[in-house]
Amino acid sequence: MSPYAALLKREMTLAFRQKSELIQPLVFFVLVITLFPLGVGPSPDILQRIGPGVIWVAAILSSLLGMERLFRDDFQHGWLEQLALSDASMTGLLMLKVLSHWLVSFVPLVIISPLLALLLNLTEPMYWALMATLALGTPLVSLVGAIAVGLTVGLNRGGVLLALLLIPLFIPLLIFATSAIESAAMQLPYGPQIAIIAALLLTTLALSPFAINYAVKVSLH
Amino acid sequence: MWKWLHPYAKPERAYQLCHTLLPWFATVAVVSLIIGTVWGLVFAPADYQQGDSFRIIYIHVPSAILSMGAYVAMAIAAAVGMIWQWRTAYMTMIAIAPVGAVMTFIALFTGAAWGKPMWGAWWVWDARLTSELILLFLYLGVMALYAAFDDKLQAGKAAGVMAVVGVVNVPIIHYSVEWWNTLHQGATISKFGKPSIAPEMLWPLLINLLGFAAFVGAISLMRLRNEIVQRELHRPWVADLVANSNARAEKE
Amino acid sequence: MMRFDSFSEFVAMGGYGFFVWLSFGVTFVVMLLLVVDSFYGQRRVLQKAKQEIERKQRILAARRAAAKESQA
Amino acid sequence: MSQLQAIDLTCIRRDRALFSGVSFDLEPSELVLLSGLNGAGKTSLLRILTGFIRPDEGRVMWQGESITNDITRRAFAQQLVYIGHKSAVNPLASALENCVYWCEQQQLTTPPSVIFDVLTTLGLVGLEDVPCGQLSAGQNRRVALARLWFKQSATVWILDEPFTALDVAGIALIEQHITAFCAGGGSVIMTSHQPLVSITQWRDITLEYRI
Repeated sequence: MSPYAALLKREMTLAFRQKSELIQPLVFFVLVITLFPLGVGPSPDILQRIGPGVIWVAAILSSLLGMERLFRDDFQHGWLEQLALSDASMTGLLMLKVLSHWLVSFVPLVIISPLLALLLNLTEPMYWALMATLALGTPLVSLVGAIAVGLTVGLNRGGVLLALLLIPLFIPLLIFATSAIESAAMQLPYGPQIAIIAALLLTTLALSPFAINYAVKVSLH
Repeated sequence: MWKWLHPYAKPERAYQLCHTLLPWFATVAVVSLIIGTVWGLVFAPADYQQGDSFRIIYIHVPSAILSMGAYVAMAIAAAVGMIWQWRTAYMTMIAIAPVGAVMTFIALFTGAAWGKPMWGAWWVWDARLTSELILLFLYLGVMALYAAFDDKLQAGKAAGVMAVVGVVNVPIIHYSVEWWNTLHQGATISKFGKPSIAPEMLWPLLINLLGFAAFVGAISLMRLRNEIVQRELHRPWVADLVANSNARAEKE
Repeated sequence: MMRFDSFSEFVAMGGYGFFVWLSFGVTFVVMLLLVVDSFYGQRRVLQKAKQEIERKQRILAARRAAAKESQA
Repeated sequence: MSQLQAIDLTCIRRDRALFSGVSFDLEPSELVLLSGLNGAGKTSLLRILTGFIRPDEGRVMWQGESITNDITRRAFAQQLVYIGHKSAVNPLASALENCVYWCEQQQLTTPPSVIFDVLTTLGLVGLEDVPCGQLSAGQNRRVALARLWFKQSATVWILDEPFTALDVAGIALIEQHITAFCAGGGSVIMTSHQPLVSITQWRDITLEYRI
């Protein structure tokens, strides 16, 4: 078995063994969203108006909750050291870890988003736009998040620091994603916004592997 | 081509360089800030639209320009540190960061104080204000990350990554915010357009810009000097330095 | 040439005095704080360097004492 | 020619030079015992040898090539077993699974029967499929040390405090295994805060605590 396949298998097995850690960010996501109708009033118009932003903000916040898990356990137990000593590209292995993190923490989020679209009274075109932005945007969140997690994994007090480092970087994504969904609400084409998010994703995909590898190396120091 | 720069990577040489440059920067800063501010406050004519409130420009614009300039300088220092593995480059980065953060804060605060009489609100989610606010968060992120590590070399490397990632993101953030703002608010804000500014208004602005730049330079040099000593505590040359400063203090 | 006829006019800044002086005042205070902090930083750092030298001397003295004892 | 060479290594941690100018060759069939006070930099030296830390000066050479070169690093990884302070044993997985994960990561085709045998040797019989989080510290350490049995191609072992948390029988077992490995031509560099019991031949490298 190649070391890459072995890592992916291990990651998936271990992820599904910590079911509560998997489900908690998801529950948090739903809870944050249910707070908004209670906070701003249940008027369907208002909910539809703020819905895209609420869903994306909740997605980013809940992602921060589970982000640390990306490297934390393997760093603390010493598995990252053993990975660095296998006959494989460290960059490739780390990217696989990011991929498996995305699979277990964001794919469920994309899957339950129809339910949230119902709660916030989103129309069908808005729903499709939401799916498209989540599908393209969440890998971006994982990749950028992995850089910051790689840097902070050796620190005992990572929590708020991670939010301070990451939230400013997610602002462009938030802006383009919500703008796409709002365009969809007005029956306007939202291709440009999607294209920009895709461009951001591709750029990040090209550059982040080096940054993630460097960040983990700094932490393994 | 960059060979001449390499000797300054040695902390001791860098310390001496700071020592030599600091008085020049400090003098230029004090002189230009006094001339520029007095000229701007007392002698420059009032704006025909905004009256005397426009005089805030003499600190707002220089600090805004320097807030971005300092960020770029900080990111360049971080990149130099990564490429050439210079410890002094990371020290420079973390010496600049608080100065840049202060510049960003001044730009934000004076922007708010100017916005209140002009736009009727202390804060509007104008594209420039918003990206300036995010810039402040980026500065705070770099500083907080640096502070979180015990081993300061490791801290410099980690904070350097964030500084470089941030500089890649600053243009993206700027344009996205601008686009977001135009989509949402359209022309509700009558932006202070760039009029062909009269020379008697422009001169104090340029002088103050020079003053702010020299101020940023001087404080960064001072902080870099402190950082170098802090990081080289175990080296003999710092011991000599302390002995010298003690001797001088006793003479006085 | 001065733009203000009297000092009170200068302070009033054409009705914008509060905002102009608030901006300039806060800027001055913040910059001053930065300067003061940097100056104190230098003092702190020299203090630390002094402590470091003393610490090393203590270790050396302890080692010398230990060496003497082992000789005796 | 020795396979692993340390040339003029300097390590600076927290702005303090832990050691400088450390050079040695690790010869086949040799056991090197790193000694020094706490904080002298033993762990840092081992981590420099594995390539986790870049030395602030000097180089680590594997078969004449610097291990900062990725091809050399991977060639070195094929012949190295490293067991650090952190055991790299996941508490959610069982002893068996932890061994399987490691073997797969190292591209070893170790049949389960071999893993069972090794775990039996290490006194973990009956505990093979209990999650490691439920095992004691010493038992976890044994799971980590099982790696010394799996990788037949290894020629170098780097062990950081391998005896931590082990009982007397465990220590004897590992010492015996180290002796056998060295007799077969392998080289070991290790730290230990307790004296070796059955091993009589080793080379000492002492790191001085510097002020």
